[in-house]
Amino acid sequence: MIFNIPFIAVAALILIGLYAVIFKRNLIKMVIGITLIESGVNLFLITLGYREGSIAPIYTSSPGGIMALPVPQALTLTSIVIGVAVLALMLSLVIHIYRHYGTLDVRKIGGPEE
Amino acid sequence: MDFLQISQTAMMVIIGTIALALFGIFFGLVYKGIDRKLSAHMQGRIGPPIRQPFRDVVKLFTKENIVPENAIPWIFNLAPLVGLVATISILLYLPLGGFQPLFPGKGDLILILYLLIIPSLAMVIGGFSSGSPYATIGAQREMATMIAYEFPLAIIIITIAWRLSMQGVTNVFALSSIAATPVWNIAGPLGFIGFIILLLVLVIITPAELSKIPFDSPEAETEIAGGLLTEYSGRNLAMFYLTDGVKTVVMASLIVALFFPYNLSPLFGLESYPAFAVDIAFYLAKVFLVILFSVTLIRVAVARLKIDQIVYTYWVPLTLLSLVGLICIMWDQTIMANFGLQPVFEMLGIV
Amino acid sequence: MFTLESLLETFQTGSGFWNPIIWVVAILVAFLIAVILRGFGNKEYKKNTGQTQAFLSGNPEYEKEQMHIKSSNIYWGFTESLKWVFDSLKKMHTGNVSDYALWFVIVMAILFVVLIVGENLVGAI
Amino acid sequence: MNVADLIALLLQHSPALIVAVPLLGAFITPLISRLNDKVRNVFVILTLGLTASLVFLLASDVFTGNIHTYIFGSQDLALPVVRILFEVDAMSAFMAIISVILSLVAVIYSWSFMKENTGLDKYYTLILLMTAGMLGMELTGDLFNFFVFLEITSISSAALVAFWTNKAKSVEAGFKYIVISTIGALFILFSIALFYGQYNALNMAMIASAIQYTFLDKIALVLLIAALAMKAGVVPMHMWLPDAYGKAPSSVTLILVGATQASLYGVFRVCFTIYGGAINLTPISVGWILVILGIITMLLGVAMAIIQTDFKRLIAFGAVAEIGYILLGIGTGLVVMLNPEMTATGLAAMKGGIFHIMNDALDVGLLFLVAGAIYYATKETSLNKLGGLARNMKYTTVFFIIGLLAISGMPPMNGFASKLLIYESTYQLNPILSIIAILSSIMLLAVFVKVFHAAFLGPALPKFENVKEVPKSMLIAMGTIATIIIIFGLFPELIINNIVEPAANALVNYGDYIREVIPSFAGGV
Repeated sequence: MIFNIPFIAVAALILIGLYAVIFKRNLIKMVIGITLIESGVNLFLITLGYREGSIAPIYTSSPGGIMALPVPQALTLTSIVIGVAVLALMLSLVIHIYRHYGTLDVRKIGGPEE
Repeated sequence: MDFLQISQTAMMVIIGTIALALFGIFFGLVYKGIDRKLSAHMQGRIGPPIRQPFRDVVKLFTKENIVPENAIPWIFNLAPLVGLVATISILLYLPLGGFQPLFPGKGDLILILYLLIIPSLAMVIGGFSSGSPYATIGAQREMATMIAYEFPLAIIIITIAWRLSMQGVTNVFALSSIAATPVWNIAGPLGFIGFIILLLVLVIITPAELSKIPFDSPEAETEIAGGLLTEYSGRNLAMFYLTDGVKTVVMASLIVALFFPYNLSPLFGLESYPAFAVDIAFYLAKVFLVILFSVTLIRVAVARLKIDQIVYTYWVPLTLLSLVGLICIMWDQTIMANFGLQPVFEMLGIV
Repeated sequence: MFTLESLLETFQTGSGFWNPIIWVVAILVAFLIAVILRGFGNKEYKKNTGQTQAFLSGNPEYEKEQMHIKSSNIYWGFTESLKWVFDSLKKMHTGNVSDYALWFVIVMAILFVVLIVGENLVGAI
Repeated sequence: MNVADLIALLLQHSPALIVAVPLLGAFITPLISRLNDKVRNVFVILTLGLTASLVFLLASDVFTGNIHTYIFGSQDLALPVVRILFEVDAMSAFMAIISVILSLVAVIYSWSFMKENTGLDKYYTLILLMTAGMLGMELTGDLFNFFVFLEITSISSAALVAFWTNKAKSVEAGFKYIVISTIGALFILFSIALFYGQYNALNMAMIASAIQYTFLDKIALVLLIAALAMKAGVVPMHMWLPDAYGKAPSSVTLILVGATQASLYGVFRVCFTIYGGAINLTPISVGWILVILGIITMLLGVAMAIIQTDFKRLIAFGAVAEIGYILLGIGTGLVVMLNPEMTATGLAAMKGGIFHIMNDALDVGLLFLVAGAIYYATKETSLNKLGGLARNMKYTTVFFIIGLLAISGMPPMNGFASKLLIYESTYQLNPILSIIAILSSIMLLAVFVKVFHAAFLGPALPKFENVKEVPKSMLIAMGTIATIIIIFGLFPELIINNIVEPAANALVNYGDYIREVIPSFAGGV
């Protein structure tokens, strides 16, 4: 059971993130929601590569014992880097939106076309 | 395929197109005259002589050809030509006079469906390009009518093709294979009802395709002064007049080809020239009957509909009706094959 | 690859066919006929007179801006008879990014139901 | 070294070069920008021209039936995941051709169109990055790599959508686009993780060869289809698309069309290749889901287009409808894939769908370029304020007429050929499908005739008296696409036989794709 906790955390993070994106009105909170989803997915990736009692896969000559899978960690790193880029872009766009509209309320900046 | 064959085909296309163009224009005007005469009689008038449409064309040719200042001249002048040309090109793919189409393997029903759009489209664009409010209103009505009737028309065409494909016919969209396998021969009792419904719907679609009463709100002379033709005069108007005539022949021939592809000559056991003569006469009679029912009778009997009523008529009652036809035909295929009248006939020893 | 024959081939769909080249040739011929026919007509008219004014049942012409029917008025009959469809469609497009995400979740849920629950149902039957 | 050897060498390394050239070019562009604007423009066009010729070189070989693989990392295939594999089959090559043509035309168009803007070094960098991302998505054989390229494409295209930061609506559209893309991409990553957890593989072919269609696979399928379909603008997840297409500069919109289709390619790759081995395990066919999504997309897209009054937004809804045709055609192919009686129908539908990907890109692209030209000449996109421009802009009018006829599938344009294939194959699955397809096509015609009236016809408006024809580079860009449209329309059989049919076969014969990596794979014949 204890090993399922990370997966429960993954589900919780993703759901909270989706909740924030869908129901929060503030753009910053929506961005936070997206980063929460991202953390959930990253956590999921990392958890997949974890083995109980393993060591970090950074040794050429291992001190003994099993190693955690290196691939998910590489994937997670890539994903984090991409996430940072996306986050920066989103926040810069939020700044622009605030300059134009003077508000961050998603219902006030949207609105149907014409 | 060598050079000789290519040049032969090319000659065939050129001569065929010229012949068909003359055929279409001549009979289009003749049928127009007959239609006018008949509808006049139905309304208790004497009506113009049958050769009146020819005189009309000649008259239009002598009139001035005005290009209004709000129009865009090259589009305004090109539109009538494009309409006539596209309509003539449909004749290439239709079985006329009991013969195979000129190019049986080069174009199919969907192509005809699309080519039938072009004359209306040319009128729409011509109307829009004349820069007059009346013409614009007429043109947008024509386009709305076109969307409206295209729905049931698509149902009819696809249903026929589907039914033929269930029969194991190849190239079901080819008019030659439809002519070879008349729908009535393959339909069971339920399918018969279905095809009757589809024929009825197609007969009601025809006046809209030809902008005749009750679906002539794009041209409505009494309210928008001729609609999309308001600004047209002289030879440009004559082109539209000819297009209308040819299109009448095309639509009637299409109905004949889809639903009545029978010939008289096998019945009498005729061959060669007598057979051709009988078939052509019979074909012209069939076309006349179709025009009588779908154009003359309807336009004399009913009044003009408003544009939103036209859209409603086609999208709700007629579409539902043709869907009923489609369902009948589908059932005919699945249910009747197993439990239908065929086993009963077999038991009775009829078949 | 590019032989003359392959250029003239008829396009086959399995249920129908269409040969663009023959059509284009026929169109050109028909166009020639139509142009010749049109050439018999009178091609003159009096430029820059009352003749070329737009016909408004004898009324004077409006300003050019008003003579051009606005695009939102086009297809009135069509939108009018299917008004409820277009109104509900307009209501659906809120322009709010949260709603976009919500639609994504809804579609995911529907697909989930169809592919997983529905599949088990079909399996059970 | 003679020329033949050089070409062989180029061919061997072309999968890597196709992505590397625009990627490197992207980072050199800001440096060259320091020299001179003209030099930079020429450099970007040359870079994309080089990429295009590499794509054509690769495609000409792939279309003869060879699948190319290119291994980055360990060459020892026995080791499970320590490599990234590019795998190019005919479908990938077909998509790459589309993307590269669109990008090339877009940069030619940008020469005049974006001339008055500042920050063009960033603009061109982002365009090259986006092209590299799209091409990477289409050529890669590795799912995680697919995700990375997807994100590269999303980030650069979101930045490009919001390129006119002085316009509130553009920034807003860019924000919506990045939010939607990121959510979609994260769910794709999640499903990749699901695959990795089960099969210890990231390579598409490896996953496909091992797939069991377990419960987790079903979840992954749902997530992948939903996320990629959202990125492709499938109704009801299409709403970001009109915003983004409508507010981006026209040249960017043209490439966005390519990016959308790269996501669509992802849907097909997932359904046909990755789940190809599991296709006989599903009682409810995934194909039907695609078909139904396609029908809804078609109808709703066209219905929304009819009531739009903004030029680019209207075309964007038209583009949504066109995506419906693609889904309908290819979905039909997927539905009947296992039915031996309907193989011909399925293949015809697939050919129609795949040909329509190309036609959609060209037709919609041409219309967007025309919209851009009108914006360039009049600074106006609202259809209610335009009018009478056919007098001032003759060439643009002709290009618009070509686009109008092509998108509504009138003969003899390219749209007619692909739609004919779709109508004349889907009716065998269910007649209603073809009926709706024909109807939507007529409505598309009506939509664009309305645009034609609103923008080009009507009396000469005094405010547009001084409007002139757009500069040459824009005309060249539009003319290129218009020429391709007409050529495709006049010789459809030639195009279908040489380009489209190999691509359709590549999707259907997924076993070949897998066997290229795992020779022992037995399924998929």
